[in-house]
Amino acid sequence: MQFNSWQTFLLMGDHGFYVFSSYGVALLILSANFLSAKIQKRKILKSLINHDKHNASY
Amino acid sequence: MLMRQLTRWIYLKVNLLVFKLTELFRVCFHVLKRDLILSFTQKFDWLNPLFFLVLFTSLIPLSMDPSPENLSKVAPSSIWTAALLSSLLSLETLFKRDFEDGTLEQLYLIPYPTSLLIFMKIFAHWLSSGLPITLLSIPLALMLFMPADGIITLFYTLLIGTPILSLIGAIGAALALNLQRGGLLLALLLLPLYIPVLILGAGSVYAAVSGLAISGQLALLAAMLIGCLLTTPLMTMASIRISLT
Amino acid sequence: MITILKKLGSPKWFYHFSHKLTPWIAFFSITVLFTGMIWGLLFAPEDYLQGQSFRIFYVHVPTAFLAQSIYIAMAIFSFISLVWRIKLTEMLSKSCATIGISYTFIALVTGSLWGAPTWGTWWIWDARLTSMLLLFFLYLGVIALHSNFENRQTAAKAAGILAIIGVVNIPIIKLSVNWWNTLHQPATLKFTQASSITVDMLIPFLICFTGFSLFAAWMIILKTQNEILIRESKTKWLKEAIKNHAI
Amino acid sequence: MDHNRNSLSPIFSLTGNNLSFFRNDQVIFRNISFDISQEKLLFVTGQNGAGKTSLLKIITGLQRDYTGSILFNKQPIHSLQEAYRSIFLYLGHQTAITKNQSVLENLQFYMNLSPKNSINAPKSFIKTQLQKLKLDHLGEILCSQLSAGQLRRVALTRLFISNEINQHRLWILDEPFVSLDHKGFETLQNLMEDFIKKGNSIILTSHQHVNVDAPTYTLDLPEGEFTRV
Repeated sequence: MQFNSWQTFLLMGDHGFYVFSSYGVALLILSANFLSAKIQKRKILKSLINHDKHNASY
Repeated sequence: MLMRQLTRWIYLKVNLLVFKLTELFRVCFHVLKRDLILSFTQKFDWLNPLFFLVLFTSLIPLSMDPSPENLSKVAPSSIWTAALLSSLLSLETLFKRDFEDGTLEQLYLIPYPTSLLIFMKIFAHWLSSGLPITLLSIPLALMLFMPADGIITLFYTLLIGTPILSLIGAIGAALALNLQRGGLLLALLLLPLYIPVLILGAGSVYAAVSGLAISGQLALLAAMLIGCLLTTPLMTMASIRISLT
Repeated sequence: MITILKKLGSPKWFYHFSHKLTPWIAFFSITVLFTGMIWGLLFAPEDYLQGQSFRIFYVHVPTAFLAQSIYIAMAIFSFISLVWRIKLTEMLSKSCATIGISYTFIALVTGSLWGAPTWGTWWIWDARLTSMLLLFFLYLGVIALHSNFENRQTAAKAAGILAIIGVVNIPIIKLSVNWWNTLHQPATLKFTQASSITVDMLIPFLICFTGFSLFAAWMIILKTQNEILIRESKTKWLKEAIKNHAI
Repeated sequence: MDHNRNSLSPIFSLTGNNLSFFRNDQVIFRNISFDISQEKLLFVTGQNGAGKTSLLKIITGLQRDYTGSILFNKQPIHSLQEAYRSIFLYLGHQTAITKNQSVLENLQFYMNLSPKNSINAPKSFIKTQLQKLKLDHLGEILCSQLSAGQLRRVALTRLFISNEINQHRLWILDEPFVSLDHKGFETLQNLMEDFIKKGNSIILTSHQHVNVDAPTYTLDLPEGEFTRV
């Protein structure tokens, strides 16, 4: 472990803000990508199923 | 005996080639003539880019302290950016009118290589927009206190650069044909592709002004021009076919 | 050869194959990515020159590298779909765009965050960051084309042509940006290669790199599946799959 | 009545075998086949959106995104390139007339673009062709001032020119009779008869009924039965 205590880890040689925000931004965008793919899939499936139901009822 | 037959065969082949070439040349000439007449008769087709060029370059001194040493520092970049944007502006008229009334489709169906005809249209477009921009940029450079050898390099780089802009722009114009607000999208598509030309063009003028050698950059620009001359008509043909169907 | 390519490239085969594959890719990409990041954050040594801010290296460089290779992959997919008219590669090239632009954005943000402590400003016109910015614009152009056409087929073709032109332009942009950088030499510390990479820095970097690439592959598969659902909604195999919830 | 037979090789055959076409991932038509040779009229019928225009664009080679193959004299049309394009004339929905040029300039432009244009007095020749649809007084007028019907007739004059100097062997016409009065309808029908008698053929789509006494075939889209009338 490079840091002897939790405190120095958070401070990160007073570059903490930059390091943690860059990791945070990366994780944020990756999860945004994942979520948007999942939501889009649900939306498409719902419209497909309604579409089929709509057709089936004729 | 064999020699006579061989020479007659070669003579026939050359004759056919010459006939084909004159025919091709005639068709290209007619397409070029029509486009030039059309774009020069409609006043606003070829004047619009020039008005924009003058307007843009007169904005620069107004937006800063117009002392000669300041302006001459900024002159190459503002003139090159103005030339780039006005050639982007003039792309709208390249295929739009022919696309709407169906002549572009007919050009695809005549028995001659389509990429050559499209090259002729792009050449006509450059003559009616790129060349005037290059010529008009010299007095504008004087207006911005650019030193003499800078102006000569500016003329050379624009002379080689504006055809590249028209050629690459033709692909973008062809892709954006059946889009309503095509103009905005055109800028978004083409600016990243225009950046190497801008860097080399404006950079050479700065290099010339500070006395460095510019032959390397001009050679690079010329190489890009030749690359575009060979590939762009084919790409434009493919993209027009996409827009036509 | 083309017929095999066509059969192999059928959306139906791809959907079922990738449906089986996704749980594995998901698991591996998340675990590898997290081990890489934690290793980089906690266990990797600090850099003698830049101190702790060097840890951003483990995010910035993989994403910057992958952003460019995803663009190249997108161009290759579009080339295949334009020349042999294979529908699957059309959808693959479209789904590369979103993850590609996100990686470029991450690379830009982490680049400026990394530069801030060393230069004192948020953005510096240095060759690498500027060509990354131009790559971002290239991606914007492709995505704009994908979303501006009503007919998805023409949209994919038009964006494909732009991707191919873009990939030809990337080396030219790099060359001219480097030349532009040397001509107007802005006084900057060249921060990327300043410190040599020791072995115990290289391992977390490689792990992070594989983590990011697996994640990109996973996203591309998910996006392509969505695209298949949209574009193949009329086909029989898809209707049955929806009916017995095999989706 | 001796018709100067077309100088090109008299026999030609145009066959399409199991063409299918998708637009926006929807099937427009599937497994369409047809086979016409010289002196034939092919009538493509079907409601709007059944793919009539798409089929015509496929035959001209403009639309390449289809499965199946089209053979001209047993050769695929894409390998023939210019040779195939010199055979036919395509008139679509658009009139292909430039608004900022006069009628004569437009027609002169199209004549210059074709290999066969050895006409000594082009202006007077075009004027005589314009008379056939009663447009001869509009020769010098800018096309922007013409009405839609007149523009249509100027476009159709190209057919008269093509028939007169045997420019083409095949006409591909998309709704040629639209906005034509009864007299124009008659003249165009006679022109088609004359054109077919010269050993050429026509592919036509139209909502009006056309009776041209030549062997006619109908291709009904989207089912695609190819029947002899």
